[in-house]
Formats: sequence, C-alpha cells, structure tokens
Amino acid sequence: MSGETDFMPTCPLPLQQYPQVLLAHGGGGRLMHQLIDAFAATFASAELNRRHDGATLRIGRERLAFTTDAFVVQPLFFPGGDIGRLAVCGTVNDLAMCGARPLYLSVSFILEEGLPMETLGRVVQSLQATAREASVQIVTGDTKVVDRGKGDGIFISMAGLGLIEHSQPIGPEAVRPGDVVLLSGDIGRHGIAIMAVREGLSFETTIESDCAPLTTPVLKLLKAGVELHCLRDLTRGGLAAALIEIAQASGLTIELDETAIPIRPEVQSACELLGLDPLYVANEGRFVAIVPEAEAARALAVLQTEPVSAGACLVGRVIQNGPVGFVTLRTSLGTTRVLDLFSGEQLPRIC
Amino acid sequence: MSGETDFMPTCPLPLQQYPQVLLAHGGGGRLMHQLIDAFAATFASAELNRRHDGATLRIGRERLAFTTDAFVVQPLFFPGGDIGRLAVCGTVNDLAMCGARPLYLSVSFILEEGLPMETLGRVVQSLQATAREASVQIVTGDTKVVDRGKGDGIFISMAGLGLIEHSQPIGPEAVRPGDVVLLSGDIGRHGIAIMAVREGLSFETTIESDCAPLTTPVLKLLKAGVELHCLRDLTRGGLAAALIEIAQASGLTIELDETAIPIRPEVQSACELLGLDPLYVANEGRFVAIVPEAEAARALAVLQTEPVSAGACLVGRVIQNGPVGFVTLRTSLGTTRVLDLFSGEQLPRIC
Amino acid sequence: MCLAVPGKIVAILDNEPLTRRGKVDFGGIQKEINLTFVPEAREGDYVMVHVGIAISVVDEAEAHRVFEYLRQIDELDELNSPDAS
Amino acid sequence: MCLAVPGKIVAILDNEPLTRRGKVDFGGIQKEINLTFVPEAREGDYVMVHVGIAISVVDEAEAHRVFEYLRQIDELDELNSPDAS
Amino acid sequence: MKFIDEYRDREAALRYARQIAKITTRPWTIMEVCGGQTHAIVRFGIDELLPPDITLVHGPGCPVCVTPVELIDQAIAIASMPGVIFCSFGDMLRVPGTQGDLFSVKARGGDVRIVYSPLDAVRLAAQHPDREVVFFAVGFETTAPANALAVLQAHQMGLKNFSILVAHVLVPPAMEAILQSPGNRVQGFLAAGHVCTVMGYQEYEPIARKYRVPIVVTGFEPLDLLQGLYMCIRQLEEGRCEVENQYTRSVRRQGNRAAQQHIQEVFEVVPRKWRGIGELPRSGLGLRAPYQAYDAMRKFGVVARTVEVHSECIAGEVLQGARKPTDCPAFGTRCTPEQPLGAPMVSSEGACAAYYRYRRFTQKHAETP
Amino acid sequence: MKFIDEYRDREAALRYARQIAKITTRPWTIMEVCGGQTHAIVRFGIDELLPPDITLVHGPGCPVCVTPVELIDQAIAIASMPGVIFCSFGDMLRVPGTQGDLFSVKARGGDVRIVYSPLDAVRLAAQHPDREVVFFAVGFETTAPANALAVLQAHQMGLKNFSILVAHVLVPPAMEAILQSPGNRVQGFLAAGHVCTVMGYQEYEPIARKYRVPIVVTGFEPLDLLQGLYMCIRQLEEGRCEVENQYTRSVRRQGNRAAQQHIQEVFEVVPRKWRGIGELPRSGLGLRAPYQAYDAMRKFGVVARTVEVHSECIAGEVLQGARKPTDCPAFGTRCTPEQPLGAPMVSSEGACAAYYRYRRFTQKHAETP
Ligand code: SF4
Ligand code: SF4
Ligand SMILES: [Mg+2]
Ligand SMILES: [Mg+2]
Ligand SMILES: [Mg+2]
Ligand SMILES: [Mg+2]
Ligand SMILES: [Mg+2]
Ligand SMILES: [Mg+2]
Ligand SMILES: [Mg+2]
Ligand SMILES: [Mg+2]
Ligand SMILES: [Mg+2]
Ligand SMILES: [Mg+2]
Repeated sequence: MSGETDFMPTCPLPLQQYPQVLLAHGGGGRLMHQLIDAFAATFASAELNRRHDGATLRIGRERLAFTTDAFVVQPLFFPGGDIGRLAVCGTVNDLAMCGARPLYLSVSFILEEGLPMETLGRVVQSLQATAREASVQIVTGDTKVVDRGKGDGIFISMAGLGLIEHSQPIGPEAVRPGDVVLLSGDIGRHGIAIMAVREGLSFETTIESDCAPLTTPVLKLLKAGVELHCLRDLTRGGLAAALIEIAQASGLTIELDETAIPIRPEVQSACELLGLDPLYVANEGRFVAIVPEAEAARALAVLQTEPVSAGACLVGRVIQNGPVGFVTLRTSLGTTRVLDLFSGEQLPRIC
Repeated sequence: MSGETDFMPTCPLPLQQYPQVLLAHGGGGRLMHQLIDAFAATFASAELNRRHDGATLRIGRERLAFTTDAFVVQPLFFPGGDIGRLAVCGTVNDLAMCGARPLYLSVSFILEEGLPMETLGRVVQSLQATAREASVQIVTGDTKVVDRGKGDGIFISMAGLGLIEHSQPIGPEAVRPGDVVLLSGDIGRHGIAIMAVREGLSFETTIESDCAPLTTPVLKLLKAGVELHCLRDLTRGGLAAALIEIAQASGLTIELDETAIPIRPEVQSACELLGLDPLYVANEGRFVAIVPEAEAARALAVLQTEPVSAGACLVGRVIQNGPVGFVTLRTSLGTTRVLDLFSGEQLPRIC
Repeated sequence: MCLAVPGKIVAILDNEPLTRRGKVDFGGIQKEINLTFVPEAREGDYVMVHVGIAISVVDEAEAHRVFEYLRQIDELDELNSPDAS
Repeated sequence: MCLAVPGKIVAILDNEPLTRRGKVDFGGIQKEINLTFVPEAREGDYVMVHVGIAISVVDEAEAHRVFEYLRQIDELDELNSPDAS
Repeated sequence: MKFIDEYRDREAALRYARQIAKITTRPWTIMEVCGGQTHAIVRFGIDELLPPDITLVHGPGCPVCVTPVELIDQAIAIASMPGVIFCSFGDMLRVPGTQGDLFSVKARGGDVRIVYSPLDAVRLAAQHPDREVVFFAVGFETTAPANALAVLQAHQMGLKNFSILVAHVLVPPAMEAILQSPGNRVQGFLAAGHVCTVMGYQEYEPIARKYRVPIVVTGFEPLDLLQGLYMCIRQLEEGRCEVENQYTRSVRRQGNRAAQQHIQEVFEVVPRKWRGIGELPRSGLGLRAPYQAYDAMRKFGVVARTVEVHSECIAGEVLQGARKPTDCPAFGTRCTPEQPLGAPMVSSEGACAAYYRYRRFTQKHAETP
Repeated sequence: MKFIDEYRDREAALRYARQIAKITTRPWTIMEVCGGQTHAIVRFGIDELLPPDITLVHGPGCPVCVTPVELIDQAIAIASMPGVIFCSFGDMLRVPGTQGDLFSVKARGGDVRIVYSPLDAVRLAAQHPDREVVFFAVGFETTAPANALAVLQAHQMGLKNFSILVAHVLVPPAMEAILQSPGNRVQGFLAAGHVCTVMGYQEYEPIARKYRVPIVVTGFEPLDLLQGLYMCIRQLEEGRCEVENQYTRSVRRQGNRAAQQHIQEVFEVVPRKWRGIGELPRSGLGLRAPYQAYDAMRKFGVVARTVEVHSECIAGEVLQGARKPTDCPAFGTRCTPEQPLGAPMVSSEGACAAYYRYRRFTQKHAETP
C-alpha cells in the first residue's frame, strides 16, 4: 500500500459538511456532483475530470470508450422496462455518447439472498434480449450474493467497451458558441413511469419508460458525417442536469427554449400533480446532441429516420456572453430563468 | 425488446432446484458454477464459456482483456487490506491472468445511506493508493446511494481493461498434458484473515490478508519469454476451485502434491480449529501458472525475484490419463483423493 | 404553499363520511382522491386537489373570468386610447 | 462428529464455576475457551477443545504411546521375521 | 391539462402585462403571500413582465420556512425513537434543526418516510399496529382539512398508534404582523388562493380596512397572477383598499364550509411561534382536548426548547418582505441549498432558495427583492 | 500444531500400514463410528493404505446425518417464527426437511445464524432481550457438556429468552442396533475418541462381551486411525473381543467426570428417533424437568409429525454399514450435495457426501463401501 500516506492528508471528501452519505449523494444533484469532484481529485484522473459519459482512451493503435454504471432501480420491473434492460441501455448509451460503437459489456450482479430465481431469470433474459437489440455482447461477468437485508433484490453494475471509429473529439470541450442543442425526443417518461409504481406515490397512468438503446441514431449521425461537438444521454437529473454539466465543463452558456421541448401531456400532468419540474425528471432513452448550427437540419433529418429519435428537435443554443457555465431557460411566456442543479433528488413538492 | 421471446422458453436457470437465491450461489462452489453456466447459456457468449478470469477481445487492431468483479466483503477493513484495495487487486489480477498489462479501471460504488463519509474517504484513498501501486488508472466511475437497510455500507463493482502485448493464447484451452502447475506462494491467508475478524467466529491472529496486485510477476514472466499456458488467480474457493475450473475447461486432469503446497502454520492451525480445508480457503494475492515442464525452472526463477511471488513453487502437473476434468491430490501420506467443488461456501465444520 | 391541482372525477368509489372517495383524472393520470369536503361533487365535475383531498369544485362558469376581464380591460383601453384603430 | 482440537492454555481469565475461561493458543491462533470441565487444567497445559469448550487435558506422557507402540510392533515384527537384518 | 394550460397563454399574459404597465404611474410594492405563488412567479418569470415600478416581495406563506427550529428539533427527536415511523411531506426533511435534519435521521437508521397525503400515514398506522406512526402536520389553512380528516379517520378506526406533530399556522395573523412591523414596505397583497378556497376571504376584509391595503385573492397560474396584480395595482392607483377575488373558479366568499367544520371539530386556534418572526397570538392551530391522544408532542413527551437562530440569518426580515435575500451577508456563500442556514434556503418555495436557483446569475434582478 | 502434526508423519503411517498388512490373514469389516474419523480417513486416503482384505464402513456418528426429518421440520418451523434468532452449527443448515432447509428459511427472511459454540447463543440471548434465541442442540455425547453448560449459564443469568431444540443422541445404543440388525457385516469397531473423552469407555465393555466384537477407542489423526485399526485387526486375528484404548492422550476409562456431572444435571436419557434407523430406546438425551423452561419444543409448541423418508434413500442401511452409498440408486444422480435426498449427502462427514466428493472418480474404491 505504498503511496497511501501521500494521499491521506488531503482527503477531499466533503466530510465536514455531511458526516454521513445521504440518499441525495446519489440523486443526480449538487451533492452528487460534489462527491464526484472529490473522487476525481483523489483519483487524479484527467478522464474523470472531463465529466463525460465515459472515458475515451487510446490503447495501442485504437481509440476506445469505456464506461460504467450501477443500476439500483426499484421496482425491478416497471412499465416499459426492467433493471436488466435499463443496465444495457444505460451502458450502451454512455458509450454511444462518447461517439463509440458499443461492442462489449461486462455484468456484475449483487444479489440479495432470497431473491426468487424466477425474478433473476427474467432479468437475465431481458438483459440478453436488450444486448441483442443493441448489437452488443456480454463477455464477462461476476455474481455475488449478500445476506438478506443487506441488498435489495438485484443490483447490477455494468461496464461497457466501445470502439471509436472516427477522429471527432466529442465532449464538452468541443462545444462552441453558436452551436445548437438537439434533443432526441420527448422527456420525462422514465422518471414518471417509475414514480407511478413506487409505493406511497402510486397513480395510474399509461406512461411507459423511454428506456432504449441509442446506438443506432448516433452511429447514423457519425456515418452521415455530421460534425458532432457533444453528445449526452439524459439520465438522473434529466435534461437540466445533462446540460448544466456540459455548460459547466465547457465554460459556456446554454439557452433553452421551453416551448421547443417536447413533453407528453400525461408526463406534464404527472409533474403538475407532484409539483415536479419535467426538465429534471429522469430519462433512459433520450439524448442531446450539440452540433454547429449549420449541421442542425441535416442532423435532425438523420435522427428523425430512427424510431427512437423520431421526435428529435432543436431546443436551444450555445452562447458566449451569458453567465459562464449556466443554462438559462426562455420560458413559455418569453421570460428567462436560470436552471440550476437541485441539491439531491427532486422531491415531490406537495405543500 | 425484440428478440425477447426467442429466449423466454428456454430459461436455463436452475429454477426447480432452488426457487430462491441462496448465499451459496455466490460462494465459489458448485451452486455458483451452475448459475454461471446458466448465465453463459443465456448470454450465448463464447467468451463467458471460456471460464477464464476475463474476456480476451480483439478490438480493431488490438487484443484486449476485459474483466469485472463485485466486492461485497465484510468487514470493510481487515488485517492486510480493505474493500478498496481488494477491488483493485481483484480486477488487476484478473487482467494479469489473461496475460494482459492492466491499464484502466472503472469503479462503480453502491453506497448505503448513512455510511460514514470518513469510511468512504478511507476506502477511496486506499483504492487510489493500490491503483498507483499496480500502475493502473481509474478513468470512469459511478455512484449510487441506496436506502439504509438495502445495502451494506459499500459495495464496489470494478471493471478492468488491459492490453495484450504478445501472441500467446493464455487460457484453459492452452493447457497440455505434461504441463506443470506453479503456485506463487503460501495459500489461505486472505480467507482466514477475514474470518478472524468476522462476528461470531472471531479469534486472535497475526495473519494478514495476502491481498496484492500480481501484475509485476506476470509481466516479468511474459517479458522473459516464458511459455505460459494458463494463469489463474486464487480467489473464492481457493486453490482447489481455481484448478478444478481449469481441469474442467481443459478436459484434462491435474495432479496436486499436498506436501508441496506452502501453508503458513497459523493458517493451518486456523483451518484445524474451524474444520476447514485450506485448499478451499480464499486468497487475493496468489496465482497459479501452468507452463510446460521445460519452462518450470526458468519461470520459478523469474517469480522468485518478485516479493509478491517469492515463495513460488511447483505444486502439481497435468496428466492425460486421469479422470477427465478432475483434480486429484496426492496427500501427505502418499494416497490420492479427488478435489471436488463444495456446494456453496465452505462452512466451518464444528461438530 | 398549498399546491392544488384540478382534476376531473371519473368515478365515485365510496360515499361514506370521512372516506368519500373518487377516481380523479389529471390530464391522463388517475389517482384516488378523498371527496369528503366536496359533498356536492358529482362524476364529471372538476375538483381542486391538495395532498390527496379535494378542497373545492371548480366553477366552470367562473373559469373564463380571467379572459373576459382581459377582454374588458383591453376594450376599455382601446376606448381610452385615442390611437385605437 | 465432534471435531476437537488441542490447544495450549496461555492464560486463565476467569475462575468462576460455569464461566471458567482461558486464553488458548492453537498454533499461533488464540481464542477464549471455556474451562469449566477441566478444573485441573493450568497455564501451560494442553486441552482438547470442542465447540469452544475444553473437554480434556492432553496427557503429555501418553502422547508418545502411538510411536512407542509402533516401535514395539516393528521390533516384534523384526524378531518374528527370519529375514530381519 | 384543463384549467391549467389555458392560464399559461403567452399572448394573454403579454396583454395583461401591457395593461399593467399602462395603469402603473408610480412605484408600488406588492407581496404575494403564498410560497406557491412565489414558485410560479419565479418559474414563469412573471416579474420580468412587470414595469420597473412594480416590486414583488415574497411572503411568509411557505410552511417549510416558518416552522420554528424548536419544532424541527422535536420532529427529529421523535423520528429518532425506536419503533417510530415518521411521515412527512418531502421538503420538510431537509430543514435544518439545531443538530441536522430529518434526512440525517433516516441516514442514521430512523424510519422516516415521505408521504403524499396525511391519509397515507393513517393507512400506514393501520398496516403496522406494532409501530408508532407520526405525521408531521405542517401547513397553512389549506392543509388543515386534510390533517383534521387524518385524525378523524384514525379516531374512527380506533388506531392507538397514530399521532400528529402539529405545526399549523394561519395566514391572517402573519399578514397583520407584516403590516404592523416598523419597516413594512408592503402596499398591497395577493392573498393565497388555496387558503381562501378553504377559509373564504371574509377574514381579510377588516385587515384591508384597518391597514388601508388592497388584498386580491389570487390563483397560481401566470394569468391568475397577472390578473391579480392588475387588480391590486388598479386599486392602488385608484386609492381603493378592498378585498377582491380574482380566483373565482375555486374561491367563494364563505370558503368551503364542510372543510371548515372539520377543522373546527379537531383543531382550535392557539398562539404559535414562526421561524424568523417570533410568536404571534392566535396564529396557529392545536388539537382540541378530545383529540389530544393524537398529539405526538404529548404522546412522546418531547419538550420544546427555545433555540437561538443562526445570527447571520435574516430570514425573519426576508419572510416579512423587509429585506431581500441578497441583502443577507450569508446568501450564496455560507448559506446555500446544500448547507442552508435558514429555512428560506431549504424549501423550493423559500424566497432565498428561489432566489438562489433562478436569479443568482441573471442581470435583471434589481426589481425583485 | 503440537499434538496434530506429529500424528500425520508419513513414514510412521506407512510402517503402521505395513504392519497391518502383515497381520491381516482374512477379510475383515471394521466400522469407524464417528463422522470425524470418516472425514479423516477420506481426507488422508487411509483406506488406500490398507490391504484389500480390510473393508472400512462408515458409522452413524454424524449428528447431521442421524437427526430425523421431523426435527429438521421443527427447527424450520421455529426458525421461521418472527422474533426468533435461530442458532446452529453450520452443517445443519443444509439438511433437507420436508420443505426446504434452514438456509432457505434464512433466504426467506428468517434470522438464522451460524455459531461456533452454544455459549455464543447464550451471549446472543443476553444481547437481545427482546428476541427469542433458540440453539439447535444436535450432537453426540461430546457436545452434550457444551449444551448442558449453555443451559446452566442461561439459568444462572436468568435469561428467559433462551432455549434449545434438543436432538442429542447417544453412541452405544446405535452400535447395538447395528450389531443386532440382520444384515450386519461389522466385525470390529473404532469407537469415537471424543465421545469417549467425555464418557469414558466402560459402557462399551458389555457390548464387546455380548456381541463378541472388538472395540478400540480411537483418535482422529492418521496415526491414531492406523494404530486403532492395527489394534482392532489384531484382536480379530487373535480372536479377542476387548475394549482397548488407542487414544490414551485424551481418553480415560472413566471419562471426564466434571462433564458427565453437568450432563446429568441438565439432561436425562430418553428414547430418540434416528434418521434412517428409526426409534431406539434410551438412545438420546432430553431436558430434565427443572430445565424444561429451556425446551424450545415446549416453548414454541411445535408438534413432531411423523414423516415418510424419501423412498429411494437407503440412508438407514448406509448409516448402519449394511450397504454402501454407491448401492443407492439415487447416488450421484438424483441425490447430490446440491440437492440431497438424504442427510448422509449433506454433511461433509456424511458417508454419501464423502463418497461423492472424494471417491466418485477414482478407480480404486471397491474396497470401501
Ligand atoms: S440566505 Fe440563508 S442565512 Fe440569509 S436569510 Fe436566507 S436563509 Fe437566512
Ligand atoms: S446417496 Fe442420497 S439417497 Fe442414496 S443413501 Fe445417500 S443420502 Fe440417501
Ligand atoms: Mg450518461
Ligand atoms: Mg457511465
Ligand atoms: Mg450513465
Ligand atoms: Mg469473478
Ligand atoms: Mg430488502
Ligand atoms: Mg480470477
Ligand atoms: Mg473478473
Ligand atoms: Mg476475480
Ligand atoms: Mg453514471
Ligand atoms: Mg446494513
């Protein structure tokens, strides 16, 4: 363990502020970003510091994308998907957002003792079906079982490997003033579908999660030769968090047009009912592409040919003279407000 | 979710036998192997079927090794290591066992709400210190927080990427009759160190986990041009499980010599006290190398130059005419017995 | 404080005092809502719902007031402005 | 059944009936062991321990019997074998 | 959504804004009482549509903001007890007491749950007869019928393991306190539409007369707010001080009689301490004698200890509209949503949090406090 | 380890083996009574060192193997009760009852814990006064003092929440049952060294006389076993039938008096059913009247229901040495350690499991049953 003492004195975790890990530290909001900052500082990793969906690595003569995510969703099965499908989509999408062709996945299960084997079987089937749908292979894995009461049915951690077959530097650092923000479809469905089936909040709806692999539209954009500056799938924290991360990492301002953002009426209704802002609600099959304005029309045309991004549209633009690292929203009334990260997860606003 | 129905009718999980997941399904024994068989069948993956420590992949013009493991050890800190060090060692070692130079790691944390931030800080420091020790970089990561009572402090899933810089096909399929089995040092220390600090079984000992990165000795073997047929680190299930896996995957027989296997006296004592067989006790810094007999002396000389494998020795050989897929042990009395997988984890035999 | 959302009663499920309940549709989302405090509410009525409990029946006749008022003040304004076309 | 392991008492920790306890060393591993059933055992003695409880004191004088017996039967055998050297 | 979407019409909003500008001849300071209105104003940027002469100040109508530290501490004490399931609306979990918040209690192993409705807490009590279920009954008059109903349901079901920690406050006394304060700048009010849905607006008529201040009962959508502002400014410009009702689709003059009867059955008017303001007589609700078995404070014997509020925090003045969040020396530095010093930085409706989230970096924020 | 390592000396073992071969003139069938001896024989391959004329058969001395299904079902019923902490030695958790095993109870949420000692269970009871702690008191005479001590400690501490589910069995009645069975092949016994450490070996003298069978009290290390076999074969060859003591370093003729007194204080001899053998009179231990408050079966009112053992399983004959595991039609196919039909496939000391693990694929297994 040589080298440990080098690191001990400068532990950058926010110890004083929160002596214990809170749910909010995983909620996609400001606390989570503080924790990630601390990790990045400790791991002294330039790649982690890029704050992209995955790392872009040169290995030997190839450029690869490498990413990981843990999936702890409850319930395990929800309208439009399940934890297995979610894991594959989340991982494949992060690779696609690096501009890579997703190739291989690893899967690591942490199972809670007592999990019905039939449940595990269904998740594994779904995982494989989604991997086939996304044209990736699961090539390595691991399984651990923890005592009952020390897990929550199934946790999946997945890592993904993809090959970058072009030379575009896709990432926040490539974003330029004048670029436009394309959104691949309507937002908020995944988060609302999950909330609808959560104990304590349950309501009836036909909303299904948008959970889907995004490989095809991204590879088509690349194949069409569209100049892509940044790609980002919308997950925890929603459209707002994704764009705030890009604005912060690029040091520019992003202006969004509220009226251009597609939201299904039922999603909007659920948000009104729960006092949520749909811009912050989770998605699992949506992404933003930031491209030069001149490429917008061609990019949208490509996206609209794919079912998963048929609803693609232009929702905002990157400007130079705004507040550095911020996202502003032009509201439906034509006024402007700043979109900021929440502290933790967005809580239903009831009172 | 196209393609799902193709898979549904043939769910190969052992549903009838065990309707629920048991701890034994993660214990490194036969039940775990049954589960892995089922996964491999579902994922229809040739790489998973190789049953090696990781997948060996050709991506573009390079050959890479890719592996994953979940780490759920309790307690989080134990004599000689902690969950962070364990994660890096486990992952790096699996890459090394593929004959790869470990380069990059991903880390996925599943934290339990209420975890002391200071504990997380110490684990992260140790993780980074071990990564430096093993000359690998942590380049991408993810953090999820689960409700209190739905996790166990810290779970870590790690994936690793390594570059294969030679053309040797290292794996069970390369093992040949006449090969010899080299063991890198004394066995059983990790498992006993953990048991010593487990609630309910606690005893006092100076035994420390052997937890260590094995990259250097493996890369030195490769650099020296030693012909390596198979490498395998000894983890869950110990030396016995590792060799049984190789015997089964290669369809050959491995003969072990009990008297040649180094075991520290305190480890042997702890095993007598608990009624355990040290051949099945977990290690985290030991490996076996299967090499042609003609290479044995040179390989041992290389291994013995490295502190982590200074105790390397020849412990067995591969034979053709034995029972297919089995490991036999020549006991200290000169008799022979078959080493078979346990069903689950080895339980202390008390009565 | 006091987020309240309008929804349409699609079914009355229970008519007992304290537990008078209905299924209420909020633009495609349905939820069971307590109707104790709107004894006059019938299927098809819109109610304002706060923390799972209806606190009023929306007066559909009054619902256009905000637009009528606007029309009136606009008209007033036009009358007052000499440059009205 | 009945795994029992020999260990050496390195300290007596408690002398009350039912809870007579000692620290016992098993080849470098130490564990607290109940000594209620070996009231005669002293520090330095070896005891046979089963499920955390000593069930006998090892008789060191008798411990060599198995080798003596072997020597005796070997000698007997040599006497009986005409080809003994 | 019917009865929502139409009130967000841009063209109508701009027409209202134009009319407001036309009738405004002088600076006026108007307070929207309710945090829900504050939220809508910030979310839709309503203030940007107003002429520079109009200053909006955010009122005390956020229950998260006005619940005193002592009560948060009591909530934390009860939630930490073994066997207790402590239920609350979401935002209350992040309000700092003297030692952490309810989220930290959960992280330390307490069973703290977010519920959508107090009736969900009653259901939990019925499901877990071996546990004590406590609901944190915060809120203004709007929420009082729901909490009364929860107590009555529990009573009817004979539940012995249900209780509420009452922190109910009433709007009119707070408005009077603001009007009486020496630094008062407020010249007109938008009264809280949902409070008035329950209570009606007769109570406001003496206030309007006594303090010569126009009060317009107002809804929560952009057009509601703009119409309410128009009506209020028009009164100010015309020198009137009446109670008018903009929110006629939901509010009747007498309010909701059924709801009021249930409130009166369960609760009585009591003095209550407001965070940042201090104790106001007859400004809250407490359980009546027949229902004191449902009083969590009695049941668990937790004592209210007076607590010094963090000295830097000027929440009291902010909540009364006397100063704006940016006047606070801690704003945005030592006080942030991640580490709030005062409650207004916690709630998504709190003035300081709203300010921090939406306004911190826009140029044009001089006109809103 | 002193008193272990020296008894594993290869050269001495081979010398013993040579002497055994020399004195053996005819086929002999010898049973090692204790599962611990079975384990050592298989682990060290002792049987390979013996001449083909010597057949070792594995005895009933594995508590995991002989505990009847009814008792496993009772254990499962108690362990499934809310509030119970059910403690057991590890191997018992995998023994199948009629509906799953104790591991499945744990997987379904029962609090089932592996302990090292019954005294650990007493400690748990003291630590969790609000829970019921039950210890599964299986074992032969060796374990009886420990279980007696656990009851006496709990009694002394005044613990009301501790009890034991008693499944204690006694060796001599089982040996007699084997000798009386019509198909008996056993001609000599290695008696269980640790049982005799506690009980001495006076009880075996009438058996040796009555059935004209040599009995050698034997230890557990290779040299112990080889010496014990030598002594037994020598008696057989010489036509003697005495009780001899190979394990003199631990066993005295009277056994451990202190331990015996404590057993007698707490337990009395009762009839007991053996898995695969049936009920044997005076073959087990039960709690005496003054300690029946610690009887889990009484405390939890679980009734023993007679259960049909799986028809294919020939465990009874295997346990009595009448047939070998490979004679069982289910062995290795429908009955494996992962899915055992009978108890001998469960315990790592069980004859079927030992056979499955170590012998299944070696050629040379004809001579051991
Ligand atoms: S910014 Fe913080 S400290 Fe300042 S008044 Fe608001 S809540 Fe209080
Ligand atoms: S192999 Fe299985 S079924 Fe056959 S006797 Fe042994 S335990 Fe019974
Ligand atoms: Mg992403
Ligand atoms: Mg990722
Ligand atoms: Mg992701
Ligand atoms: Mg693994
Ligand atoms: Mg659980
Ligand atoms: Mg490995
Ligand atoms: Mg691996
Ligand atoms: Mg591994
Ligand atoms: Mg992630
Ligand atoms: Mg825990």
